[in-house]
Amino acid sequence: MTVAAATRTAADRRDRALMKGNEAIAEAAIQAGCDAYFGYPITPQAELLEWMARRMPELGRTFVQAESELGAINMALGAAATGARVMVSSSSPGISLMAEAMSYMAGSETPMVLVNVMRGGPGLGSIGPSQSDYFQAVKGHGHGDYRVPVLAPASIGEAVELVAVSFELAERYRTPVIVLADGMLGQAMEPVDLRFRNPERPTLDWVITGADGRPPRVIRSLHLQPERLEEHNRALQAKFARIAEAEVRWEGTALDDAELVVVAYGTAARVARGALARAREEGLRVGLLRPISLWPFPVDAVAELAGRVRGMLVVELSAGQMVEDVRLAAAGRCPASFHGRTGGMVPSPDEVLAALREMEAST
Amino acid sequence: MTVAAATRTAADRRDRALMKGNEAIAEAAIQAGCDAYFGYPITPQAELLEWMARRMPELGRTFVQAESELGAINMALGAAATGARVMVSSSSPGISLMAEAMSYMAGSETPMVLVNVMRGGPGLGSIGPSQSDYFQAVKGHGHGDYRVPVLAPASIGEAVELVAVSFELAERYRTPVIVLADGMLGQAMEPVDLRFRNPERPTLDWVITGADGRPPRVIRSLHLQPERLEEHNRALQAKFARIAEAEVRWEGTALDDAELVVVAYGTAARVARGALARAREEGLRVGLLRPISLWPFPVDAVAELAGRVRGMLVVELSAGQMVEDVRLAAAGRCPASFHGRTGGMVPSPDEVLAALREMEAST
Amino acid sequence: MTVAAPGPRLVYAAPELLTERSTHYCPGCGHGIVHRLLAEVLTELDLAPRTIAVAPVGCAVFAYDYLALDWIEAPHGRAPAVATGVRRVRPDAFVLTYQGDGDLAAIGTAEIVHAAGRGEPITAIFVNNGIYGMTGGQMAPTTLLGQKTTSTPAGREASQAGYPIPMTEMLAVLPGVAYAARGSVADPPNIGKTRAMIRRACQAQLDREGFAIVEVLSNCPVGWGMTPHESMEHLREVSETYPLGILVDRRMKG
Amino acid sequence: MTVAAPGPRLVYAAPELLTERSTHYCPGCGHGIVHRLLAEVLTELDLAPRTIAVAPVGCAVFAYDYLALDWIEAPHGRAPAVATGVRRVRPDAFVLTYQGDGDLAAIGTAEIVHAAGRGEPITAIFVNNGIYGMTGGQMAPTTLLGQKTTSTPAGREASQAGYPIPMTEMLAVLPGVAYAARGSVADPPNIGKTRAMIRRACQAQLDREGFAIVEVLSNCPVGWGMTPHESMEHLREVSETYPLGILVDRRMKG
Amino acid sequence: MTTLTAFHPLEIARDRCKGCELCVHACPQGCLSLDVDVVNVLGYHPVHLTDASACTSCAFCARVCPDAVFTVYAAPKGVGR
Amino acid sequence: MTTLTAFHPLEIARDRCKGCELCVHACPQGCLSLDVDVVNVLGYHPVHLTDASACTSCAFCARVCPDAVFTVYAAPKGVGR
Amino acid sequence: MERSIVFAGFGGQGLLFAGQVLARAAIRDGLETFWIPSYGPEMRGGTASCTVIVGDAEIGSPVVDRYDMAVVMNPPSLTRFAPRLATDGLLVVNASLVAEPAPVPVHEELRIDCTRLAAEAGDDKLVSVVALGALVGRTGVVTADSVRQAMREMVGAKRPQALDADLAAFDAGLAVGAASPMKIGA
Amino acid sequence: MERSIVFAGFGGQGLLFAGQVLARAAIRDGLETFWIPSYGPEMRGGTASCTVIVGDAEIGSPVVDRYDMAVVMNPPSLTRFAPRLATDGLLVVNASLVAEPAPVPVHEELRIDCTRLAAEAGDDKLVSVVALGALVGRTGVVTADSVRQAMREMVGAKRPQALDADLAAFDAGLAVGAASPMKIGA
Ligand SMILES: Cc1ncc(C[n+]2csc(CCOP(=O)(O)OP(=O)(O)O)c2C)c(N)n1
Ligand SMILES: Cc1ncc(C[n+]2csc(CCOP(=O)(O)OP(=O)(O)O)c2C)c(N)n1
Ligand code: SF4
Ligand code: SF4
Ligand code: SF4
Ligand code: SF4
Ligand code: SF4
Ligand code: SF4
Ligand SMILES: [Mg+2]
Ligand SMILES: [Mg+2]
Repeated sequence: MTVAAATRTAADRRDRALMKGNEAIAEAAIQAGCDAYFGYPITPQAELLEWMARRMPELGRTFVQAESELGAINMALGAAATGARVMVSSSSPGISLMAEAMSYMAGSETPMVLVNVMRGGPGLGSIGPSQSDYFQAVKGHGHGDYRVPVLAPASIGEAVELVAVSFELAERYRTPVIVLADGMLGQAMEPVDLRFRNPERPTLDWVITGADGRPPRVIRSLHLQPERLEEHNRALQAKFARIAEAEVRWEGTALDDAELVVVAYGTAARVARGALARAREEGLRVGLLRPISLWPFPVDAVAELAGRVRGMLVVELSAGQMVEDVRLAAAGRCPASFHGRTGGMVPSPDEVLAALREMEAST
Repeated sequence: MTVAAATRTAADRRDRALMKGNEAIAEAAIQAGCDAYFGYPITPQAELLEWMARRMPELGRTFVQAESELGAINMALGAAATGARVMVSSSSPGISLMAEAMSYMAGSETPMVLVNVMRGGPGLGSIGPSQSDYFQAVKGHGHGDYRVPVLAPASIGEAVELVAVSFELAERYRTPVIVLADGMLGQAMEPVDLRFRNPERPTLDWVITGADGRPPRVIRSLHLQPERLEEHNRALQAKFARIAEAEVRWEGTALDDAELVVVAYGTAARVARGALARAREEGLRVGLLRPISLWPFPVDAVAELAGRVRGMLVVELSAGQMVEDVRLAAAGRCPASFHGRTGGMVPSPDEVLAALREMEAST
Repeated sequence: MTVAAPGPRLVYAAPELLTERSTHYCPGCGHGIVHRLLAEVLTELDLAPRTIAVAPVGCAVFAYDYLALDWIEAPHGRAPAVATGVRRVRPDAFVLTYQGDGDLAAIGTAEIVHAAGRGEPITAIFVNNGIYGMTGGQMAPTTLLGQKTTSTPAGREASQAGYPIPMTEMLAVLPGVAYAARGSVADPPNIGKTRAMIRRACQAQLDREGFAIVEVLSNCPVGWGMTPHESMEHLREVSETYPLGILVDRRMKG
Repeated sequence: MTVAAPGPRLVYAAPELLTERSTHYCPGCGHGIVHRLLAEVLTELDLAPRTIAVAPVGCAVFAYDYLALDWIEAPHGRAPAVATGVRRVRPDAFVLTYQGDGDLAAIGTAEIVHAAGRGEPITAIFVNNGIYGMTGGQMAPTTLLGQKTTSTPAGREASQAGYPIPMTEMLAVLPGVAYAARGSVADPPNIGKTRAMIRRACQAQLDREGFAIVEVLSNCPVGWGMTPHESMEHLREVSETYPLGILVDRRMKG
Repeated sequence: MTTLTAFHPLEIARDRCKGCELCVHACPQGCLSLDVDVVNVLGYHPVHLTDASACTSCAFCARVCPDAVFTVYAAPKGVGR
Repeated sequence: MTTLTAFHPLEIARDRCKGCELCVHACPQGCLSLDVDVVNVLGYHPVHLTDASACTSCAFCARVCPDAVFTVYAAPKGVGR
Repeated sequence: MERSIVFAGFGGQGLLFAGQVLARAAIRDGLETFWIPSYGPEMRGGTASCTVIVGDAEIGSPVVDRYDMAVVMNPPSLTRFAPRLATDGLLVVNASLVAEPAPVPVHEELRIDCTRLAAEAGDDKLVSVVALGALVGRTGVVTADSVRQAMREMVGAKRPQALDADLAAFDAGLAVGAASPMKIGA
Repeated sequence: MERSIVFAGFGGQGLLFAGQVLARAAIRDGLETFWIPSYGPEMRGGTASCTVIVGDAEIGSPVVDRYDMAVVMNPPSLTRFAPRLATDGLLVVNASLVAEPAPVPVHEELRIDCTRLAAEAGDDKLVSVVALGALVGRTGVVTADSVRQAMREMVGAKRPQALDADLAAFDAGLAVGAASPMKIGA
């Protein structure tokens, strides 16, 4: 994103379209070659579904408004098993309903891009922006040992790029990938560069197409013999290790001389960026580490910083979730405090600045 | 459990019944005054449902085999909202389907005891014992910021006791509580002391009974105003902090002079106990820390130990989940390595012993 | 013959069960009419003090602000399961569910079918406005063929988006269903008939006949892109796909 | 007149589509019969090379080991949704679902109703043995009244456990359903009729008439506590609750 | 005439009215309309009775109103319209 | 008689048989039964044809068998039974 | 430098549209921008608002502590947003509906009879477009040409017959904004 | 001290029952115990097994590396469990179905014609009860009286008519176990 922004000419900038986050994500998926979309209405992601409802049939591709989120993700499982590029989107309560199928897809290694435009929870909650599904996305959604890549855009332009990346990762690693956005990103409009990316299609030698002239194939997650299932789990864990090795993404701002580091992703990171500028003006040596891949988490980057800064401030639109991963990576080498807002509330840069001043005073 | 075992007379021991874990849990719930049970068949917890199917109607109480796990937990939500003591049980894939409702119940503060007799995952997996739903239980199951107490018995006798504790916690804190068992515990038989506990019934001033002569009540989780929802979240977080303060449960074995500590819960802890005896015979100064409450996690106990032992070995029937909480609590003060089996496989004491020897050599 | 001149006679007053609070519903929305009918019937039968009502996720989620009853908010589509839980542990309660068509006929299909299949003595109010009102006017399973919604911008086309689901006809097949009927809020006569249906559906529960459901054809002027009056007129067309009347009344049979 | 003496004439051979592998099904289980019928029909219509089949969670989850087709394993109850996904992106495929009664009529109610409601051109095989075979013989929505199962130890009683759900009758109400029929595996004549139904249900997909379903009344000797032969005899009683025959055939109408 | 105007067949809770005009269309006597000179607390032009003498107290307006705006009275016996 | 015994109407894949006896009950000629002297690889007594000459090749056995055990042949023309 | 503008009023006043026109115009000017509505279809009726941020580099925080400009189209919005103006902020008030003075002192205030000007332009609903014109006329936060281009793109395509009124309404506001005498405080 | 016993054979041989009788008897003896089947209704037919651990203190690991005793009722179980016996382990073999020698040397082996003894006791299906009798007779891991009491509790309640055969089968095995000459190795 930053690279793209840097190399953008003035004319390029004028050519950009103003797009709503939900719609830009949908269009980015279409341009990335998404063959099929399955969804169910929910605020604040409804426009994503509506965009797909209009565009996909126009292009002769598949759009289905399913009977429920369970229906949607299982349709995606079916379509993806045949090798189609599929996207599903929803918001927090709807995503919760997909836990079982996510575990099945991770277990049967079925690619998919799932967009969660997070809203305030728990329960029916509110429709305001939130980041309180972090744990769910990176750790405990479905049952069993599995991980899926989770990418968190901080702007609509970045969301567009990460959608393309997600399709790539999904196919490369045969895995569901989550794009973790929030209501703010979904509802906002920003300039979007319309030169979308359409990732190359790798040959998929596992897809279900009918056993015509080749031995039958099965997409499954059942391995009733524990020995077999353990073997399968070992292979999955090896894949997760490969992803953890190769697919860490993050962005650093003003880290070189930083004494305090804000760690934040998505909308919270943008707020933090606002605070950062003001903090620097005040003479606070503050930097920003923005994880883009939440899983794999930028463990090494956090660990390295933890060894040389005075403290970290984790800012989230939650009661404190990613902060656990930050502390885990920091492993006690520096303190990590937390500032969060919940329920659809978004912290202001001033709030973050105040928290930074407090840290500066206490560390 | 250990206390009870110690004070048990020979006659008491002879009087115990031999019960299957699933059935003992069901009977313990009945004896604890469970008014209503809702479930759906799944291996390896089917006997729990079957026991309830026979016993509850006998006692004039409620048993419903729901149309699905979604049905079951939402029936529980309804019954619990009226003040009934309710239990729901399932195994991994079925538990995944309950994520949305769990978030609703946590959000609307509805008490319930949920039993997960874990099996191998991900997906349909196997029916062998597993502990790979740890993350789900303690962190990311449903959307939004919430936590529920999670209790992990290591024997059938302890399961019986923890069922009573769970009902107590559920009502005291108006929260769902998870009893996290595994297929081994569910399918095994052990002697069970039939003197069950029936926790006192607190007065519940929030229950839905019909607005007869008092203002109407609403059980809800929707708070459309972010400010209101944030306020609600603050209250929830304060409650979670109270629970974290008051309800930590764990058991230590041979920790006083320990140089290496095994951290394990449930079935894995029993295996570790077997290894412990052999390790001590070999002269290894090994102790065992067995978390009983997985949330709240025994952070202080782990932290204290981390400051005085050479290393920790976390043993799980998973690819490594609780190990993150151990490392988080240890905060770098001692290394924590991991030994796990997956897919329905259970490590043997010899395996754990080998891992301990390796640690002894390397730390 | 009259000794004292009588004062004006009260012909109609809204039941006190309706709270003072003005609703968040759009002008002319049928939910308000159905709320009022419910309030009237519950008052008439003196059921309010022992009513436990279950609210849907949909525009009517706020029903608890407008009807002074004890309410439980169910997750989207699960009201019949929540009500089953209540029913089983509260034999003396009057148990009521209120659901929209997205809630009942889409995500909640399994729950309504099985509550009906079990013959739970519950009274279900099913407000079918052929659209997802709350989320911005997307297609519902009940949307008419050809109808434009935000998720069928070219009009619902069966080969893409399936056929309208006659939910109550489907439920009427089940032996657990004691009473199933479809009314509408199109005009005063239909509103009167719908009221009678709701009353009968409540009585079915009181008499423990089984599951009772009243589907109410309602409008969503905003979602349909019509004035309230146009939307009410349009209900005539809607009732060609969803004919009005009593589909099952087991009391009639025996 | 005969010049050369002819060799023995082949009357019946199991189709090659059935793998060599011996099934894990209990002795006398109807799943094996239904598998064979499917293999016969798919062979007859030469559909195997383009068939994409969706397996249930239930005893038949291992169908993929016995029918040499491409299979996708669906989560419990979701086969119709999985099949819809396949259907939409693979217009040339022959799409088949295979489900038990717990899978289809309990947890999967919403998915089957809506796949049928959309009129997805899919052929659904619904093996109704009135019980949850795989998990140890608990009640299914289709269990007969009075029937003892591990979760209705005193026999299914409607006020506690609801009524048997006539799933196919319910689906037959939906306009998206082109063909719906109920057969059984009780004896050779019924097996023959069921085979014809399956064939017709496949043809309905090939002709893009809409959704097609064949419910097959089957047995579960282990779950029912009967010998295989007794269980087959018992199917006569079962078909009093679930009458055999064609419920819908839209081709007949027009 | 004085006695007639003294009787009001309708009580209209104007601050609940959303100006949807369902009652306007439902009134068989055509004696209701929106009062375009008034904006109520909800921001709508509320309904008013344009001709009390035409009103038959049939309560159709009350039956269709989604916002429970109306209370309807019949003329006391002996009071003409 | 030699020609008759040379013709075998059934091929029985005995190692697939689970001894469920569905075929035994279905055979209109009553010419199938379990061979109690044999235990197959699955641990069952497999079915056998007790009277080949009674078999009419009706294939009822094959139609009811859940385990695809039978292949059925009709006698070639001119070969009696 | 970033500048933040809030548009607030009743649901039907076209505020979200005016904000989008402004954001699009910013892009046409080669600037960066961010538009966010107070969303929530669940909250029917009542007030609506949107915030637009315009800047020359990528927009940082989408959350605004203090607005540089506020366009308030009804009384509740005045009450709500006047106190959130920056110390050197500009307040544009729809005088057709708002008679009250600002509840707090504001640096600069522009009161426009939006309904009348909109009606004169051909459609009395275009009140927010008039206000946008005034805002642009006064501040030059974006160029008038870019606004016109943005409106052509947004309106022209779908409802060409409506475009003229929109342009006229904008120009009417623009003229007032450019000419109107500054009124300090209240 | 803990002792572990595995019972293994075909599904219908009553192995889980025999294991449960043993576990119950242990309780009646005032001991601790743990019983675990190889569960899985999904795997129909085939072999079944259960493990019983008996000890004087709370049972530690439910997972057994090496069994102290193995009761094998069919050929596959012999192959599977003989190699998992402890060096001083005892192997009880159902000679009625198993003719093969153990695939590895075993410390002590007891071969019993379970079917015949069971038939003589009144029900030829009670093969595992006979084997249990032999095991108890040889090792005294629990007392015979406790076993009888356990059977009375388990069988007596539900099928009193079957109890006599069970007791007789047990006693027949018990006698053989107590008397049978030790046979070392194979
Ligand atoms: C699990 C879940 N999925 C989706 C939603 C979003 N949602 C809220 S209301 C609604 C549907 C409303 O439609 P309907 O039931 O017809 O009620 P109406 O508003 O039309 O009265 C949906 C899909 C949600 N809250 N939860
Ligand atoms: C979500 C979930 N719930 C429950 C189960 C357990 N389960 C496996 S199969 C089955 C039902 C089987 O019954 P049916 O569909 O009738 O098939 P049958 O075995 O009788 O052929 C159940 C409940 C599961 N695997 N997943
Ligand atoms: S959106 Fe439709 S259903 Fe919802 S309140 Fe408005 S008119 Fe009624
Ligand atoms: S349990 Fe029943 S359905 Fe399953 S294989 Fe056995 S007989 Fe068939
Ligand atoms: S009561 Fe009847 S006549 Fe009178 S205003 Fe109402 S609808 Fe019209
Ligand atoms: S129907 Fe009710 S809300 Fe609508 S205009 Fe008439 S009085 Fe007002
Ligand atoms: S072919 Fe017919 S007659 Fe011959 S064995 Fe089979 S069933 Fe009997
Ligand atoms: S029907 Fe098949 S499996 Fe059953 S006994 Fe006959 S041959 Fe064997
Ligand atoms: Mg609706
Ligand atoms: Mg079944």
